[in-house]
Amino acid sequence: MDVVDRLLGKKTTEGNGHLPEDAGLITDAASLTAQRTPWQSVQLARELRRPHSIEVIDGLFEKFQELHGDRGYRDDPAVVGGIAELDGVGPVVVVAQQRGSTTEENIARSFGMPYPEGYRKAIRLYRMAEKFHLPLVTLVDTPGAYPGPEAEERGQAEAIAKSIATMCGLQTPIVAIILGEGGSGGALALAVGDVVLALQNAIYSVISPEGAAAILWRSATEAERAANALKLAASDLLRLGIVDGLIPEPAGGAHTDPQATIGAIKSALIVQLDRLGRIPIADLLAARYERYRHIGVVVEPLPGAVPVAKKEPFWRRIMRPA
Amino acid sequence: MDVVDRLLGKKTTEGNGHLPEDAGLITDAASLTAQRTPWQSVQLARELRRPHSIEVIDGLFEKFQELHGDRGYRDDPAVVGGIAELDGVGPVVVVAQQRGSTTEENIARSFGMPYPEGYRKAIRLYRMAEKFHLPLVTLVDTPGAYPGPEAEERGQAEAIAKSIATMCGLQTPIVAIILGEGGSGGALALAVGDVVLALQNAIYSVISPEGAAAILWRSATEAERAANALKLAASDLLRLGIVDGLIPEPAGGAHTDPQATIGAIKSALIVQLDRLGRIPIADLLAARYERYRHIGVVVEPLPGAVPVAKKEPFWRRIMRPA
Amino acid sequence: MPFGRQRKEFPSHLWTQCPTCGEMLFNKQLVRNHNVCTKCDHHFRLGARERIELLVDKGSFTEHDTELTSGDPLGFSDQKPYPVRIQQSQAKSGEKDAAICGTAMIDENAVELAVMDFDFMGGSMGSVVGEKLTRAAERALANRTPLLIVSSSGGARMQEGTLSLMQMAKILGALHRLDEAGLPYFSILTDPTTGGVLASFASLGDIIFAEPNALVGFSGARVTSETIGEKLPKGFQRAEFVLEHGFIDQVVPRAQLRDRIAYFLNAFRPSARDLRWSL
Amino acid sequence: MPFGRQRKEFPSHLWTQCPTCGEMLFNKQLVRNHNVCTKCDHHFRLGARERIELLVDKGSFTEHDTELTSGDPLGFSDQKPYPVRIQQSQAKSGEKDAAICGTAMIDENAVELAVMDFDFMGGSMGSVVGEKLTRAAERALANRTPLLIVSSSGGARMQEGTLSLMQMAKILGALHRLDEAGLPYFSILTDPTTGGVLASFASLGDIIFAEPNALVGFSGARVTSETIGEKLPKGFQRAEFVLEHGFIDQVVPRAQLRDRIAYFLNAFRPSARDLRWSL
Ligand SMILES: [Zn+2]
Ligand SMILES: [Zn+2]
Repeated sequence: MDVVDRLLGKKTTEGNGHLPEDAGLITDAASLTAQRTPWQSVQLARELRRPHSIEVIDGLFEKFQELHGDRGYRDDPAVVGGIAELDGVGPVVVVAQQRGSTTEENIARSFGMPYPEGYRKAIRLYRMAEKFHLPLVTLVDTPGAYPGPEAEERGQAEAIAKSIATMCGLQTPIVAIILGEGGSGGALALAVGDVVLALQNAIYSVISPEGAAAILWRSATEAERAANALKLAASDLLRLGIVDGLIPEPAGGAHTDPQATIGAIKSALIVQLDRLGRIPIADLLAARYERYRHIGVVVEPLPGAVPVAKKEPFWRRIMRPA
Repeated sequence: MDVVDRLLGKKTTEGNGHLPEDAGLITDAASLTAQRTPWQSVQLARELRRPHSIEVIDGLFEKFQELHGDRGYRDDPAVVGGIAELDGVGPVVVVAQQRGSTTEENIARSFGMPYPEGYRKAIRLYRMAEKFHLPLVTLVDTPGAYPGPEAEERGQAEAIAKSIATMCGLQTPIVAIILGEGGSGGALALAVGDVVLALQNAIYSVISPEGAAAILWRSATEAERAANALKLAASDLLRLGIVDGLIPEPAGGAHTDPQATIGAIKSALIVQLDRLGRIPIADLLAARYERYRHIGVVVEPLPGAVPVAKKEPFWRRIMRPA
Repeated sequence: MPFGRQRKEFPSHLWTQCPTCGEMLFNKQLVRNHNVCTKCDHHFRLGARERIELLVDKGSFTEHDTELTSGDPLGFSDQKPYPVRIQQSQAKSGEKDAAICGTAMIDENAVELAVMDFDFMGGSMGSVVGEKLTRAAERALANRTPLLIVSSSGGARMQEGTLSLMQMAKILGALHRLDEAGLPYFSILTDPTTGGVLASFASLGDIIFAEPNALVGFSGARVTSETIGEKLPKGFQRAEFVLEHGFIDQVVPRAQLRDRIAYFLNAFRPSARDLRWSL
Repeated sequence: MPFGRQRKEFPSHLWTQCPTCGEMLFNKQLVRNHNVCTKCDHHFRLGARERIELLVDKGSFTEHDTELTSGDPLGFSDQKPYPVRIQQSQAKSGEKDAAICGTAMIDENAVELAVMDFDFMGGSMGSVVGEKLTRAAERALANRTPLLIVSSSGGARMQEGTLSLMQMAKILGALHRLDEAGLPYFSILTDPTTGGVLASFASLGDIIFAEPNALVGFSGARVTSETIGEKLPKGFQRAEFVLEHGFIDQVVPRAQLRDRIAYFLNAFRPSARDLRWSL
């Protein structure tokens, strides 16, 4: 089904009605079999050997050229971005969070937790994509924004907010992909898109399971219980309309066959960008607005008062309890 | 003469053809009598008792409300800005450099030398003026941008450049007033305007006389000589087309009668803003571009090749040696 | 009862001890002073309804979206099921959720006003808060009026998981449209404004005010402190500290807040010749 | 003679000693290697004409505004009158002033190219540099081509006083128009890029490259050092230091510079469907 149809809210019987068949994506949550538990997903998403952003970028693109700096304070190594060539699509801007595969790399990149200057670098590159009419691809993989005092002092909250707001209005197609761990606002700052995809074992949560356990059960050992309750696994996100499709991973997880995983990401990305590229920018921005506008569950006794379209496609529906 | 006429390049016999008579401005450099030496101007411009920005703001405007912060690193006390009401004009955005009148205040405000965050606060307030269609008034009074290593590390050059570029394209009228010392790029970052005025004893220079003396004569004691050579006095700036008019000071200098000085600034400002406010933004931006486009002196043997308008008003003329 | 929270902290129903100056304050007098200590100006928290009364022209507030309540999309249960938690909070606070929105006049300027309610599950933002704030922004856009949001929140509501997180993007999408339309948005930070609320709409006001000594921070001080394993700087994450670091325009005492907002509303109001707000 | 400056530092006409590794380098070989030490990759300064040859498609450079020279608007004289200084610099360098501008092809992309010449009065920017760079930006806008500026400058030219300062605004005004039109501007920082040049066009490239170890700073290190009265951090104001602080996209060795520019020129070139450059 064409994305243009999706913009018009048309439905088809194939798939869940908005993502093309040939992407190899999982778009119907009901079709997921042999699922892992959420806690197993948490562990797979954090697996040290899991392909991280730089490895994925190297596999997805030709000739990646990294660009540095926020033009204000520092170049943050936890955020990697630049220009890359994608087969059949052309040049794109890519912005990613990079966690390490070793302790040394993790220390150098603050465990993939960006500082404010990381988000400000991201914003600068978003604007570059807009100026030069290049599609934007983001790769999300972070435990969250860095929580240290310098990050607070330099405006972690402001940087995240501005990054989200910039993506909301950015006049170029955006595909965001949750690679591993999507930790809270620090992940969302890279994850506002026209299409949001997740690897099959990725997670995306408002708070880490450990954090939630400490607050809700007053015990960090209840993390598994929190992971279940938070519905942070990719399959849950698909059901909730937060992601539009899942990119299949090899049976043992992405790290057991990085090449196959990256291949699956690449084919999904090419199909999405090809289609998004044909949509006039004004329509794209309207659809992006509606995408987020309709996420959430509210109960309202006077449904006539709810200002939402009557006919919504599945993935844009306000979920309501029956 | 109306500014609209000035945009059209029309000339009149009154004044120098672009600033209204009733502003009390000095617009004809030849009419200046009993001038001080440049070195005396340097000393008057730096006079500790000279009315500084906050005092001027308090005298010029009703109900000034200061706004703080650059939204990135720090609130720089060397740059003061906010919203104020001007009689007969309405609300304006004002941005100023503030040096101290005492040693304590000077230390607190780094002697009126902004850090990068000071310029970034200025840029934020420029954008606010643009968003809410408020005219922008800037008051320039600084020895220069702060030259310390932290300022370098946080991008002093980038902040100044961005501030200048933002003013070049800002879609609202700008009046810049050199109050005291206009020190190099650190001053220019607040001084791009549709109309640039200077107090009669203000100075505006590419380098401080002391700095020039140290480099050119290898002796800081030659500062007076350098001040003469640099043509940094307000009367020179008027002759060179860098400022559009001089605001008269009391005979003994601005500090001998701050109230009269501020009164003169106020009447000049009201007249200019009233007229600028009637010009469509596109015309204003075109005129602002041309204003700077034609500053400078070049010699070109093939005048046909110079891409400048044939009929220029005095104040937009490329000065050429005879 | 405006003193739901303070009463818990201070046993007497008649008196409240000021945590800053130690003064024993007569509750009725404290309420009259909008919950500010009459001796030292310590700002106690203020309920959402009292906040609205403090800010708007008398009798001008018309509430919207009064019937919106939470679903339970995750089937969430910690110590108790989420729907029970909601019901208990509703019973205790008399509110349906953690934000109250409506149209009002401030110094004769029509505005959309949204006030978060810390008494309702710590002012946490789930789908209802997200929906109500988004609708408020959309109304402001439709009616060409300024928007004010008074924040008071611990952050996103965990019980709605990633759906809560998405509310940040939803509201910011609406605020982006307001910004593009040239309409002013005022963000007012009260104690506490933290987490996902600070990391979205609260940080992006055209003008950002904060109340004195309000806690304003992204990460919990506990988390931050553990990250560096040492003591935090003095005043860390307090309004005055955040002001110095460049993220707040003014720290405004509660008694002056209404007039200060009115000043900027008037300054930003388009002139007669300027049609931009009256689409 | 490409080695005007190095020859002064190193007595031999045949050999040059590398200040980094101490190697004695045969001058002809050094020129062939674009003034980069063949042993340790130390980057000597490169003349403006050699820089153009290094960057553009062979034979594609058409110079513009060749006859522009300085006036003496201030009647400036220090150790010698400004006009004499200009004449001597012209005689020594064979150039009219401190910037060379023209149209060229880079990897078959038409570009406007401006290269500053440090050998001409320290690459200082007066009215001529300002005028030539502004015209280059205006040509880029008129022809819908990218603009490249290679900086090498001690800053504004004191001998033209405040008129030199105004050139910053003049050029930035033109660059602003280029930016609004969606055309790319590349800023290439070479040793040294300081003062008013760094505080204007050099800092605002869509892409900013610097050569290894190039001095990149606003204030002279002497001034900065005196300001704090202590030693400056290691690598202060060197390209790699400035990169870490977020103001440079890439530090690119000279041998790769042409290909790197070509990569981004191609990436930013509008697709066939995209008419934005072909007004
Ligand atoms: Zn008290
Ligand atoms: Zn060497």
